[in-house]
Amino acid sequence: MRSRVLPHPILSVVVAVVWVALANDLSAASLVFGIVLGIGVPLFTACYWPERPIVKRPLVMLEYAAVVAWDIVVSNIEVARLILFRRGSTLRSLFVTVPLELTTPEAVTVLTGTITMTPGTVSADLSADGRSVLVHCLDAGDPDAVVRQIKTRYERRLKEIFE
Amino acid sequence: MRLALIALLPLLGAMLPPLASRAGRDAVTAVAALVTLTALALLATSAPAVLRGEIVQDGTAWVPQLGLSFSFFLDGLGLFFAALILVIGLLVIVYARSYLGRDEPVGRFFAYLLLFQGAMLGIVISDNVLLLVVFWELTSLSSFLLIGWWHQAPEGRQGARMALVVTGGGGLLLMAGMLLLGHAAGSYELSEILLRGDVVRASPLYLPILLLVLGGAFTKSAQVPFHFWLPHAMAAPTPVSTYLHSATMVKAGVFLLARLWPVLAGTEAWFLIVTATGLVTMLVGAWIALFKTDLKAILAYSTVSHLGLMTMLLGFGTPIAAVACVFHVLNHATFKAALFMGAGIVDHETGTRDIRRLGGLAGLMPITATLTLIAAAAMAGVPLFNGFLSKEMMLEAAWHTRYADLAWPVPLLATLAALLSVAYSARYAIGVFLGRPRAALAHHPHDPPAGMWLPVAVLLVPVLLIGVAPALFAGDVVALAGQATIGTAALPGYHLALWHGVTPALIMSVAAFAGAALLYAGLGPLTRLHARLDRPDAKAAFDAVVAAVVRACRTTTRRLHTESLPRYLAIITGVVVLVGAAGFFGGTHAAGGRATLPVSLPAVVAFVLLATTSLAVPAVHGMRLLTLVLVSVVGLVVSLAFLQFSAPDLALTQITVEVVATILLLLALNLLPKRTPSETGTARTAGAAPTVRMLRDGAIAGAAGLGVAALAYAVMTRDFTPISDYHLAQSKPGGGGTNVVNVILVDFRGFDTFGEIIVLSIAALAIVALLDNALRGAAARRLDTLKRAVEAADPHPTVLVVVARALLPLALTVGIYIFFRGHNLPGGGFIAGLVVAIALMMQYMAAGFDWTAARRRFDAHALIGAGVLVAGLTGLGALAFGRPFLTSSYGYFHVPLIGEIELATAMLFDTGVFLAVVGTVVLSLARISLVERRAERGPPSRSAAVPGPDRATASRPAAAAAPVGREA
Amino acid sequence: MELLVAASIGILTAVGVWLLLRLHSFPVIVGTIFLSYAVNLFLFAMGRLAIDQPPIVDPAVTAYTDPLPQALVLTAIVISFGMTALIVVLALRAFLETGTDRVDGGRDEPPTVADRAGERL
Amino acid sequence: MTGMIEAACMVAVVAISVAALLNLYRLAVGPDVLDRILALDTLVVNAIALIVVIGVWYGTAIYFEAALLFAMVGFLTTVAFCKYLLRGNVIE
Amino acid sequence: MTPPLPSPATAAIVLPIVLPALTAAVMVLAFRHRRAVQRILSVGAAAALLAVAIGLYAVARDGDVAPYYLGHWPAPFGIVLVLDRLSATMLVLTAALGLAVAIHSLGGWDARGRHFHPLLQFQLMGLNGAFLTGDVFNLFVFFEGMLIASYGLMLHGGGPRRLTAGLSYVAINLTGSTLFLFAVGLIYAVTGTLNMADLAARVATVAPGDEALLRTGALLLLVVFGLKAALVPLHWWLPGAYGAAAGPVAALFMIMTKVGAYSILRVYVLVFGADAGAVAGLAAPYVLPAALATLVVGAAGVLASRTLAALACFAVVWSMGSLLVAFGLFDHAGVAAGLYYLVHSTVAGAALFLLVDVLSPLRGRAADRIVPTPPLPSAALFSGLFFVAAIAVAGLPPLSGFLGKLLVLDATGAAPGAAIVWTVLLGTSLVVILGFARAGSTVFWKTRPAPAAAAGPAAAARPRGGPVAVCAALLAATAALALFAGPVTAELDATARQVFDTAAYRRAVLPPQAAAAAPGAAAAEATP
Amino acid sequence: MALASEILVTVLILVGTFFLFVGSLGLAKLPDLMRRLHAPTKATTLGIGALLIASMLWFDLVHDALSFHEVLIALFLFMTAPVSAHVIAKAHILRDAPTRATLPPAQTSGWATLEPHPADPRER
Ligand code: NA
Ligand code: NA
Repeated sequence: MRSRVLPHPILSVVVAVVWVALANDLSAASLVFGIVLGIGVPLFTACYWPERPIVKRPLVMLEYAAVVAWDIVVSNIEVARLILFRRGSTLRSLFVTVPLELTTPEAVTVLTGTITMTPGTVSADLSADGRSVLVHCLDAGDPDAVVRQIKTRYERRLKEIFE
Repeated sequence: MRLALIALLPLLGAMLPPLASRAGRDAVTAVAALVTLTALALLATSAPAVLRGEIVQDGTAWVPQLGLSFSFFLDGLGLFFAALILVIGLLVIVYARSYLGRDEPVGRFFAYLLLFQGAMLGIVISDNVLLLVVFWELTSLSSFLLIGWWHQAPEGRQGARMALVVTGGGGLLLMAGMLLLGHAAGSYELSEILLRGDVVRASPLYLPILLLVLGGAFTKSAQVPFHFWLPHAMAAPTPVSTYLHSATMVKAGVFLLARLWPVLAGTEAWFLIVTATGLVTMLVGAWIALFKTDLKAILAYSTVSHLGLMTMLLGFGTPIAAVACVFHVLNHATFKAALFMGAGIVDHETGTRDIRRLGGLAGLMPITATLTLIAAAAMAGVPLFNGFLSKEMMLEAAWHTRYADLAWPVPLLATLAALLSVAYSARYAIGVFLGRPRAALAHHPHDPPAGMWLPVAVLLVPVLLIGVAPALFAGDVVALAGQATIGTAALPGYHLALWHGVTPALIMSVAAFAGAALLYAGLGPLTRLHARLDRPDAKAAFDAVVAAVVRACRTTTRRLHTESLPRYLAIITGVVVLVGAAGFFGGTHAAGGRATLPVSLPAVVAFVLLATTSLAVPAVHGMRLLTLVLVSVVGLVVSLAFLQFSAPDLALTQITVEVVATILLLLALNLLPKRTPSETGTARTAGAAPTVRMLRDGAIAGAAGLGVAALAYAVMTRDFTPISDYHLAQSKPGGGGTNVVNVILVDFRGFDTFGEIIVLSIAALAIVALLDNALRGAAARRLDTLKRAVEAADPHPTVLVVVARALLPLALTVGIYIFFRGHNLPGGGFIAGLVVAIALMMQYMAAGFDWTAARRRFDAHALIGAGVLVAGLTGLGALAFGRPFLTSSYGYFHVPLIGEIELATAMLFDTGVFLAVVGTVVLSLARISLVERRAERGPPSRSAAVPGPDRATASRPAAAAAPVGREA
Repeated sequence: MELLVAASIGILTAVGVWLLLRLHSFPVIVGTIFLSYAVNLFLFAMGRLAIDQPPIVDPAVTAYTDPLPQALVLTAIVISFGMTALIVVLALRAFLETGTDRVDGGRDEPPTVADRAGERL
Repeated sequence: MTGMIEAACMVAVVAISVAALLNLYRLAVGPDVLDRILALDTLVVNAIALIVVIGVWYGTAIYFEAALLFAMVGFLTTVAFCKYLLRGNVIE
Repeated sequence: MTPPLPSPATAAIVLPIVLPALTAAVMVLAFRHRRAVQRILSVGAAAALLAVAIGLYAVARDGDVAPYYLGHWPAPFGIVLVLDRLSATMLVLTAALGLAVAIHSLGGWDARGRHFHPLLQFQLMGLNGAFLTGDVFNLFVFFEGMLIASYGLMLHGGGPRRLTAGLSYVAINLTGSTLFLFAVGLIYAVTGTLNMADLAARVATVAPGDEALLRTGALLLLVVFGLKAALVPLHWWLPGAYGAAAGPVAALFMIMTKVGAYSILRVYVLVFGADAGAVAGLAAPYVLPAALATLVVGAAGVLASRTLAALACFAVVWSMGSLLVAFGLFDHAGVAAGLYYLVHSTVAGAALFLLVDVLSPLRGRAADRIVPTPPLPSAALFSGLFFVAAIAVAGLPPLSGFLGKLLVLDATGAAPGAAIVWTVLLGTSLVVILGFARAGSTVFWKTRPAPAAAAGPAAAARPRGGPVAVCAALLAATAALALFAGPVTAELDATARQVFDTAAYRRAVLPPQAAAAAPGAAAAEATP
Repeated sequence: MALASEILVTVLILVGTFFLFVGSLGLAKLPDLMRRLHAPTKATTLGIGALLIASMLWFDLVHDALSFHEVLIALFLFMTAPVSAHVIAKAHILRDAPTRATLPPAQTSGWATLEPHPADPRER
């Protein structure tokens, strides 16, 4: 699959899908053009994305997406509650370090993105060697629980997907 | 063309002497003399006709729209003056050959002299009065060169400049006068004007004409109060003084008065002004001459005096006085030229012109002494020399002249002037040649070579001959020139003779001699008395005036042009506000009838956002980063406003431009000071006090804002019928697109867009050129010493790098989408170009300049060139089909699988736009960041150690970095 | 609505002009940016305001806003972007060359301690 | 357009407007420039929401690309400001 | 409704814009590192442009106004280029100057920075576009093209002085550009059109309630053009910018001020001219007084100058005063005189700037300051050239400046306030003459002995033949302009007549029914 | 069916609006930057997400055609919003000394904002 023609197969699919979505049209014309772009655009941008991430288990991605989506909904309700009903200064905010087992930058990035999108946490920094994430918790009674949840709910799945 | 050639020959011949200068000074002299002789010969061929009483005319058109023609005419007066100019010119050339030093560039000297000669001839033979002005100013210019011949000396430069300013300035007056004269007379040809004296004198323009013409004539002829330049022109070499300041240039004024005598003379104004000026000049010149110690200064002031005499005679307005004037012109030219040459010989031989250091030279240089004494006698008006005769005529005319209903002033003052004239002549002759010789002269003086004294001798021939037998030797000439001067009036009865019996003139003359004897006797005490008197120094006054003018100009210019941008902009914006207000309140206005749109809450909120952030900017603009944040908010609101009011294309453009502009400003801010110092602390150098400035700026800004808001409101509340109904109607059928804005941009008004992408391209080129040398010199040193701020350790955060990489292909896809839909829906080449450029810039921002540049697949310069070329060639393509530039064409094509697609040449044009935009943005931002890098890394020697790092991998495990290494 | 737009244009113009008359290049540049916002909105408003009438030809739609001023504003935005880029670089270059960003010929006091400390605000 | 959805859109527009005012409050109060950058970032999100709601209200997709571009490039302004604060040089 | 197709002759109307633009694009695309090729292309394109311009002048001389409908859209809906005698004259002048500058720059200036030749070509494109366009917004676009290229050229060569002056130049002109948009917007808002011929038709019938808005727009536009034309008190940018620019660039800029003057003439005769009803004759009360002030400020600056560059700059300001005094009459005689003065002052001013440029390096550390120096190499040549240039610029005979001044005086003679105009014209002339005399005599006549050590650099700098030849050629051109003033003024007289024949312009540009609807057209047809 | 869809759309709009508003409220209300950072980056994502789904449904309903381009807005927001929060947090850590003092240690090296990468040759 990873040939000269299709340097990033997944990216090719994404580009084609994005095109069809942009066109907001499922016609043959837009599909054909989407495929053309799916081949052309990754070719042009390959040089800017030299390390090709390997997605080993695409299906886990769907599972991951579902988990994250659920967590986002929960997080929003939770955070809304905090914002509406708690005085800001009473929130037990703190930084925690989440040690990482993920190594590929793409996986780390997805994880930090997920952390920021989900319950009460923002990924504030990475460690210089890329082995830890600095996470800010809005209201954390138990910092270890936060770390645990991140590692089990997200990192484990990402490791499956990417590594 | 024979007549024209008389003037043109010396003008064109002026090129010859420099060319001949290799062949030695004799050859140069010969060439110059030959040119003069040829002109003289040409003049001679026309002379018989003139002598027969005919008027020779010649010429061709030059600027018919102006009434300026290249026309010449020769009558008695012209012939008289032309002959004088050429003959004396010839003698001066011969004299100058010996006079000039061995190492002086004789060729150039004679060139200038011939230029002057030609210009002077032009004045006297011009038929067209404007052409006369041309030659008039040419004499000022060529005399400037001649007077400044010895320009190493300050006197030479100052004298030349003074002469140019006074006579050139007079020329400007004359120019105006001649224009009016031509207008009043209905013709610019003298031959016509001379016949329309009545018309001119009756014209309401007469007085302005008179004053302007007199302004020209009086400055040229050194009449009081413009007399001061002439003595300072004596800084010129003596041949120049001889030529310009005795025989020719100064006579141009007299010539002009004589020339226009039939037109302008005879009125009260003429009489009062010209007579008085002449009389005063005659007296003042003579009086000053009496006390001067420099030989040439004495001669110069005597010339002033004699010019006054001539002017006064013309001022009398009677034919007989005019004839006397002509006669005196002839006489004065001969003896004064001789005197100047004599003074030059003395100077040449003794090394001094100071009369106090000279004396008794008669024994040492007898020839020179004899010649000078003869000439001085003529100047004094001693009988048997020509000066006596014309002086008698002058006194005779003066006797009959009543001024302001008084009989005595003119005769009395004229006699007084004659008296002074005798006295200074005597002082000159006696002081130099008689008396006892003085010691301490540099070298032993003796008579010069014949080349120098022979011209003097030649000049004295008419002095003597006319002095003895005036009717025989000068009668015809005077009659001819006199008749020409007075025009159609009958030549008065006069008799050129040595003896007229005991006339009032003779008595006045005798009285003058007697008085002069007394005066001469008492000269010593008088001189001492004069020296003690505080007399006005004309040169000092002139210099003071010039200095004051220069100072005033300098002060004004310095005060106005402070090189302060805020001041300039304050004036300009102030003018804009005033002119705008004048425009509005100068016309009728009525409120419009268009219904306004209802206000919505988001609009109010957007307005509050915009107003708050905008108005905060003046308060916080000292904090520059914060200012940029506020500007971004304003940009956001503007984008939303475009969206709200049905302009999606504008909104898309604004959104994308904002991003690029912010990046650009941040790039610049990184190297600029981070804060703007408070202006209250900078009052010292900023001109006005800070509070005053703030008030002023606030007033201008407030007025501008209020005005613009009022205009906008007035417009939005009224209806109009724009041409754009056509665009809406024709967009689809004519342009093949449904997005009318885009069709306007790439088709209806594609030419605007063509210009617009070129503007962008030029901006990029100019930025490249600006920054090209930023890494050298002072800028580089400043970059090297720039203080670094506290900064993050990771230049390329992993999260950013990865997201930017993932976004790039998606953003490109969006860019392509926006490009293709632009013709029918919001979008187009420009927005697409910005989107793609932003995606690329995102790579630069995330992964670093080096890393990205190393992977760049294109050259931004080439993109710009290609963009303009594609757009231009698309436009030119239409020419092949006989259509105008940018004529578009489109069609629908059926493609299997895809179906019907539309292809339009406008899209090709839009491709050019796209390429130029991408190229411009990438090139500009990349170049700035290149400079930033220098600030970051210091001089090249240090930066050599820096590899092209992959910052994304810098923060990832080393193993994962390997593929990059392979890639590179 | 017209009043709000007119007032906005007026405010942007006034702020732009006021900044234009400052003594340092940076506020002058920000002033030109404000003025280009103002003039773009002004030029746009010259086509009169219309809500939800974008000039995209559609057989079902009868009323469109005036497309011409929009095209003009687009050109103006592009041109003023190019001009802004140039003057920004020019100001930067002039500062590097002369060591001052004053535009009135004067010079500022040496940078304050806060400035030296690298405060990026 | 039914009244229900229109009413919802009206509510949304009012809420977004008030949200924008809250952003303005943060923008004005600060205290740090980062707070203001965050306010700007949030303002962009609110703008996207407003565009989407208006699109629903007017029943047109013509404004969609504006929201898309805000979502795609809007964050770059935030990134640029922060990059400036982090490193000085936005592109290095 | 489709407009006529261009004839083979009029098809070339677009070339003066496209030719330099594409030449520049090719240079940027393919030859940006090859100066030799750029030089050949640049000079070749400038020569070709001159040939095209002369050809177009021949076309325009037929007397008919020739429209060129870009994109084949009918006026007033598309953009139309209009070739008439006036625009053709400006094209020839621009091309000639461009060629001179291109050749002069080969003497070394083009190598002192990047992109000189592309910027030069783009500048020519902008100028030609401004002269040809018949659309006010398109005029804005080409103004901007011309200006931004001029920014690049002005800054060419770098250095603190150039950068500081450049910043002011750019900032002031940006303000002007903004004002241009305000003005055009306002005019469109009232009339609903951008085409000049159509505008001419519509302003005459403007509703009384809209008149104030239209007047405001028109006068703001006048301020824009006045700014470009360096009319006092809008001239501030000129002395700094021209003085700091490289010699050939300053020479090229001689045509930039003329664009302002041209635009004043074009817009305020064609659109807001005699036929404009309530807004007729709008500009006259402003232009003439400002032109007189320009004369005074320019002349004072000439006399106050401490450098030759400043001298030349203020001489330009002064000459713009003379030119606009003539244009400010807005009558046939004034325009004819002004056009002659325009041609003259462009050529003479360019010659002066180029001369200062060749002279300065020879004077060592004195450069162009008006101070004595040790004797120069080839002093006679340079003092001669300076003398001739000074005569030309200051308006002394026998060169074109004198005739120009005479024409302006003649044209203003019958105007109200002629006495004041003449007094100012002649008085400032004298001040300018004095200024040039002082400068020339100090620079060329007042020498000081060469210090033995310092003789080196000045002596080492030899004048280059090419640039000197270009100066001499331009000075010869002023002489030719004087010598052939008869035919030249006859041409310009016809040009001025055509400028005022606005009905013919409208007839040529607009379709028949639209033109017939225009006021004045009927009158013009009644009296053919 | 239509009514159900309309109710769904209405609810989604109101839900989205609610979270959108709460995000901005949090931004205004919370006492320090790190806490404020939570409000918009979260609440707005669900806020916008709900609105986008509402928009999709609504267009499917009205135009009887599938509209799914709204997905792209969500896609881009989900990609970019964490980055914004991340860089703001990094900048805050760099600039704010009290915050720096509260940071827990990382596993093996320092935090990237404060400490150079061990293998980075540029930082001497
Ligand atoms: Na989270
Ligand atoms: Na989170």
